[in-house]
Amino acid sequence: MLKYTLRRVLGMIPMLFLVSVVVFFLAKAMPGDSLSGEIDPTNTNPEYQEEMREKLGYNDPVYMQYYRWVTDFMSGDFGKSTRYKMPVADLIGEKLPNTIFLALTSLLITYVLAFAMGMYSGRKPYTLGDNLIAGFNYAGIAIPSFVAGVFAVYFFAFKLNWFPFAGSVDIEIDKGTIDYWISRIHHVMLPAFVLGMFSTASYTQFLRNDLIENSRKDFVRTALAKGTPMGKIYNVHILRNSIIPLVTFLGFDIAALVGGAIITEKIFTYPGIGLLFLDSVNNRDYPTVMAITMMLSAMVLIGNLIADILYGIVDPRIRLG
Amino acid sequence: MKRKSMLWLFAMILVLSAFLAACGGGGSDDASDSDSGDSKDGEKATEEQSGEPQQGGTLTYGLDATPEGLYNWAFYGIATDAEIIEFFDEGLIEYDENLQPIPNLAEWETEDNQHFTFKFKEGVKWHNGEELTVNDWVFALETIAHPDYDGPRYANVETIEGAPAFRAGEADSISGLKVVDDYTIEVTFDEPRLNNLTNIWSYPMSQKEFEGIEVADMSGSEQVRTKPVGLGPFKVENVVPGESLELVKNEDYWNGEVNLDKIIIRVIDNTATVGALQNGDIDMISLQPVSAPDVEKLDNVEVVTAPGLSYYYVGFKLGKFDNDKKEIVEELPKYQDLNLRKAMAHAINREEWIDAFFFGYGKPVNKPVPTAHWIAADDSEVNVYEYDPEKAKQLLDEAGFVDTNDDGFREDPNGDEFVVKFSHYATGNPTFESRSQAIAQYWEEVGLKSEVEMVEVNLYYDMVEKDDPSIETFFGGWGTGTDPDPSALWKADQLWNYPRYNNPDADALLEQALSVEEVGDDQEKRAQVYAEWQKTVTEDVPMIFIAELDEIMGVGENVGGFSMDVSGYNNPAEWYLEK
Amino acid sequence: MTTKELAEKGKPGQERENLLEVKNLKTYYPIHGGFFKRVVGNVKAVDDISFTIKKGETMGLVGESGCGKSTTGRTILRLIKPTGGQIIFDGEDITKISGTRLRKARQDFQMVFQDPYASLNPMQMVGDIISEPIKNFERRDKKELEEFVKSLLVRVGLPETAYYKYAHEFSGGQRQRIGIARALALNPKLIIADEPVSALDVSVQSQVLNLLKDLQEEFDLTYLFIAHDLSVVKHMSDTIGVMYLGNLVEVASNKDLYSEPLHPYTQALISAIPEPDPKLRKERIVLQGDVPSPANPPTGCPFHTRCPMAQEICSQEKPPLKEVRPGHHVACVLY
Amino acid sequence: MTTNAATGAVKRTEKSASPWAIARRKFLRNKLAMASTVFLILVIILTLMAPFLAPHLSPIPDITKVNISKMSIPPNGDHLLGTDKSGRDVMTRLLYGGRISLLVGASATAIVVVLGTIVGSVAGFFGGAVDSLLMRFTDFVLNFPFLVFVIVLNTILFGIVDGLWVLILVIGLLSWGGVARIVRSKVLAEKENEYVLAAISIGTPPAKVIIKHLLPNVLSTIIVQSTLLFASLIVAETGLSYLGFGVPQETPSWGNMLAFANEPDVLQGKPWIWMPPALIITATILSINFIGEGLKDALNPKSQR
Repeated sequence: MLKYTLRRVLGMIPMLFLVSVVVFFLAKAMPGDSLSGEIDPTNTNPEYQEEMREKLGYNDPVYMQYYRWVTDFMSGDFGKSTRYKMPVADLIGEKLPNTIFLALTSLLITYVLAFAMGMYSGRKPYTLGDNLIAGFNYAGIAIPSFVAGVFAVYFFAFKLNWFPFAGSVDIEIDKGTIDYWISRIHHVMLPAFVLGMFSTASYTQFLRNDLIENSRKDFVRTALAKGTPMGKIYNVHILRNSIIPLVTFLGFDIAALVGGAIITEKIFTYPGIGLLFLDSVNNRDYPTVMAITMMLSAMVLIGNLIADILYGIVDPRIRLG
Repeated sequence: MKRKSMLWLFAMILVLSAFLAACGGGGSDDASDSDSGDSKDGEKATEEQSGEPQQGGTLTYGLDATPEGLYNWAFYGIATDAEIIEFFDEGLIEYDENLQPIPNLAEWETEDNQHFTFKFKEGVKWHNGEELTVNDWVFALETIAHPDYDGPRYANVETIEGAPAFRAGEADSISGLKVVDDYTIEVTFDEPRLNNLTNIWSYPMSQKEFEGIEVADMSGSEQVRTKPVGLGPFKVENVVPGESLELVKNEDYWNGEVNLDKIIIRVIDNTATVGALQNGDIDMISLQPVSAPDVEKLDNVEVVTAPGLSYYYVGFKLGKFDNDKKEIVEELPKYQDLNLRKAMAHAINREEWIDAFFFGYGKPVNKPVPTAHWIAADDSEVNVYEYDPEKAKQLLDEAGFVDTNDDGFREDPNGDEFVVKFSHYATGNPTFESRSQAIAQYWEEVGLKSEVEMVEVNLYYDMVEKDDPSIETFFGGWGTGTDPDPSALWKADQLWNYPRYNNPDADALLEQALSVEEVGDDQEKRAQVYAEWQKTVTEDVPMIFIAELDEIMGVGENVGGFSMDVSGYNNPAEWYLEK
Repeated sequence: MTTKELAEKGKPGQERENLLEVKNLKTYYPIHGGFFKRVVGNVKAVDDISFTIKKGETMGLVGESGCGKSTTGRTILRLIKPTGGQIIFDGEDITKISGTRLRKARQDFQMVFQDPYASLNPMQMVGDIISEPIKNFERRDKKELEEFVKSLLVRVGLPETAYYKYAHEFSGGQRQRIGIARALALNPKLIIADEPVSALDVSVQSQVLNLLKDLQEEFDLTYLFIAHDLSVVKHMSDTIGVMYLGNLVEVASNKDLYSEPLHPYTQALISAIPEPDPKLRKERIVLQGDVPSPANPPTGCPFHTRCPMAQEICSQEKPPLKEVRPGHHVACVLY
Repeated sequence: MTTNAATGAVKRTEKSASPWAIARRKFLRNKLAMASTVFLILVIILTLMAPFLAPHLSPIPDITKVNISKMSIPPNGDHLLGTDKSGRDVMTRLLYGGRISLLVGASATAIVVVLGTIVGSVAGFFGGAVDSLLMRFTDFVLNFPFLVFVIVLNTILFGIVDGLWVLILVIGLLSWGGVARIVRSKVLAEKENEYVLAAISIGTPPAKVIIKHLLPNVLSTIIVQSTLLFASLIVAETGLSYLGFGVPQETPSWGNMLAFANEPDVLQGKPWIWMPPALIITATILSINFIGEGLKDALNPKSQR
């Protein structure tokens, strides 16, 4: 297993290299000059501009520029944001905790809800409750997250006033207190739910079908014949079999959250990486765009890796593949 | 105390960054939130609501765009940041409701508009407890003139004698700055100018606070980003980047007692503005015209307006500019016909358009200077192009633009198909498309076939600036500052003269207005020269002046002591909350 | 071409020449492993075998499953790339040819597959399945082609209407007839039948075998008939080769092999053939142990681990296949 | 199915049911899927007929003209769904917008299916180095954070190519990875069947083997995949347009219509502007998903329905 993991990790290197090449050339191809942010915009003197181009190395051959960017990048220097005038690493560091908090809450909500609803539906299939849950699932899978987000803001934040409509925390509360965390959780609930809605629906569905399928298997009949109560059979025997594949989805979740966060953060004005990314694209803040793109690509790779490893643990056959 | 003393250059950048902020904040935004100034208006201020200011309380101030977090006058880039700095820092000079400079932290004297003596107030303290001295100002000027300085303000220091040498590294200090004592300094400019005073950078920086920080690292330092200090009525207590700030009362404020205990500044999405005001989540916010009608319907909020200092226009590309030679090198033929331009101006129903897209929070502007500005000419002194489609048609007929092939649209005088191409910048805001479409429709109504092209905003200004051939007529906005000199936008040798307007007579008038010999200190005379220039421009129609917009604030009923005019709102120290 | 014309081409009774010569054929599958998935070893599925088949004759190839007989068949058809050795078909060396030339060459050798369920495309009509080989090589009038295919169907014992049906509507035996018709469509010289009846019910097996026999006479076909037990090949083959672990351990004429099996492995196989007459009893040789893994074959004689007559030398030296009687080859130290 | 076909085969004389016909029968019996199909077809027909329907539905059928006098009118007799902030009839725009959204979804799906099928089947069929190379490339494409790259690419290509086609191309070129993988694994599995070997042995050229033998047998998977893909690519278009990185603003699309929800006065005060597109998007996606489920069931030979 270790060897497999190690090989997969090494396999990520060329992939990241390719992504970095693409990201770099995309940034080069972006309209406008990727350097214009670093040059005093009020100084239109061509000599000054030329001097700055030279100074910033934009006159070097492309591969030299790429090499410089990659080596800087690997040593943790992601460049300086042209919009915020601060190191991109710090900028990302500022927003990343928010996004991680959002993602973790979303995962938590997803799994708790999926388990609760999936268990119920799986144990009592074709009842009213099951049908209601099925209805929710269809909605969850079909309603695009941005539509759901807009509706959620409209109803829960404006009409019902249950949740705040923007931000990640109430500024007046001191950091570190319980209230502070309660405020953060209060702010993150709505976006996290919308972000996790799709996964919640698909996992519920998956768990339900798996439970129903497993409950027809021989080992269940054996247990029943031995006089084990049905409740215990579900909790001990069936669930254990059904949970395992569900856990392996975790890795794919990471990849999915990456993309989802952009839209969700935008709708809820939640100051995380996604919002920073949109902001940077709009403002031509290339160093930030490049760094975030690289980071998100790496996260997708890592997510897939985790998915594969979890899968390998659960199903040893695929290790050879 | 009045807000701000920004200059032409800033103002323009601000207008531009306001577009950017618009897409960042994801909303409908225009130059309307450019902070370049506001003006006196008949609208009621909140003072009349009650008598005595009350002490204490927390006021929540909303922002509908995300600040970049550069909380220092020397480094900030966008209007939103300036709106925040305004609460906790101030400058040496302020402007009155006629946009004339008045002393704030310092007084000045000059004989010749070249040599100035500034005397600072004594006993004014920074938030960190240090006393303000002239050295803090020198420090600010030298920071901006430093070669490593990465902000956009050098133009405001450049005119001080010796500043270019300092920037080039040839001198250790700026020779034009002579410190007499802690409170007195003599400043010498490279030449006498009428606008030397309004042009110079007037914000000190706490030298003590920035001790040991290289100029190159300043913009990223916590002294700028999270723990800024200032001289204003409030102190920055806490910053949650991109989201909110907490400001507390400055007990040692030099200019009177501060009423409020605390101001919370919160960033909210502009879709939430109305709801947030209604629920009392925020007490005050600068409104976009689109939200104002809904806010007016609220019982607990009042809408306060003041004329703004920015205007919208439709420009004609008349030539091509060579940035190396600094001159207009080529004349573009398509819109050279003066009658065509006049007809296109007469075709637009500006009142209707402003009502539809700005909900009445603005009015038609007839000259290249907002009406609230003191150099603005009276409408009777300039050529006004009222909405008059019949006149437009007549002018077009005279110019030879007639429909020769009966397709319902006019052909050009040679009988070739004539299509007006109108470009507008695009952000996420869907109304941009409809408002530009509306303008094109006005032209179609007088028989000119028109098409609209929406261009991504960053690309748009790039294309306009570089005279891209696909830009023919274009939508734009300029914010003007307190400095009346419009040279940077209008002279034939300026990059930002986007229409490539080339009239030596107009340029001569602009030069005359600034000349110490001819005009001197006579503001009256100066205004007259500018009026003459404005008449010349309106006769030539290089652009159709569309609208000047109001500055709009939504202010809770419980907020007192607030007023607003063309130069901005009053000192936040005077604001209070009714219990 | 009609079936009649096809039939006239073969001229039986003369001294027959070699149609297929296999010389030192080797087919290895690489084993990947280790950190960087290098090749760490080989599965020697076919390890150096040689034999010849004469025109119009049938050679049976027998061995337990996994001994490499199917691989041999597929390698000869060049469906698998040989690792070494030579395949000479009708005087032409086809070991190395590829691309279009290989495709052209395939007209002359065809295969009947083991699994009649998997070997017919479920999405094609039977008519399309059988006409496909012809369409691959020549343009024919649609009507004419349909007639020809229908005649083939009738020839293999199916109704003409089968033309318009899909494979899933037929039984295993019928499907195998379809497979045979497809193999016949190009009028090949050699047909390799890879356990054509092992997946069928016993009652149907003989029908199919008889059909194959009839067709051989009618079209002068040459067969390489692969089977996993000797009972089936007995009725079909002129010569028989016995394979064990990728090696040919004995090759002899049908008569010789059954009357006088030489290799201990062959003897064991023959002893396992059920006798039709229950009164006849014979000693059954039961082999001990399992077939070793072809990835890690034993040294020396591959059979020594299970051989009841193994000697010390058997584990050290691999005996070559040698002709101990006229036409009877065996690879064993005993001879 | 395989019992005693000797008699069965003779009895049936007419052309017999192909596997497709069987699937069609199963699908027609699936009520939810059928209802969804009817709905989707209705939506498609209505959007295609937009130019003919518009004059009957609204006094202002022109979708580009701005009507200053008729801005933001709530639903009424003249305007069934009201008008938007440009004074354009919401109903009319919904129809025209559907054309664009469905066009983008369908075209991008076509690109994705073609690319994914080619790459997946070539990799699966040939195996070896070709497979490794193609699959590494597929992984590479799959590992792009989709939304990020669409946004970046769309920004770069803006103004170079017509906006709508930029979007279609970009979405298409970045989304084929999943299909390629699935097709490959199906081809790998299908390749094990002897009929493929049989096809090679009768001299069928590789391209023909893939097209005539492998693809028809993995087609059911491709069809189900492309249905779901169609839904998710419509979501991609509308989502990107909502964010302002999609279809050019002057072209009505469901996403662009929904983008009005970004307007301060619309989300709370003028729900008739943003709710219709939000609902039609959801309904369309839902119906496509149901159709996909139905197809999956129908094309699965094991399912008994």
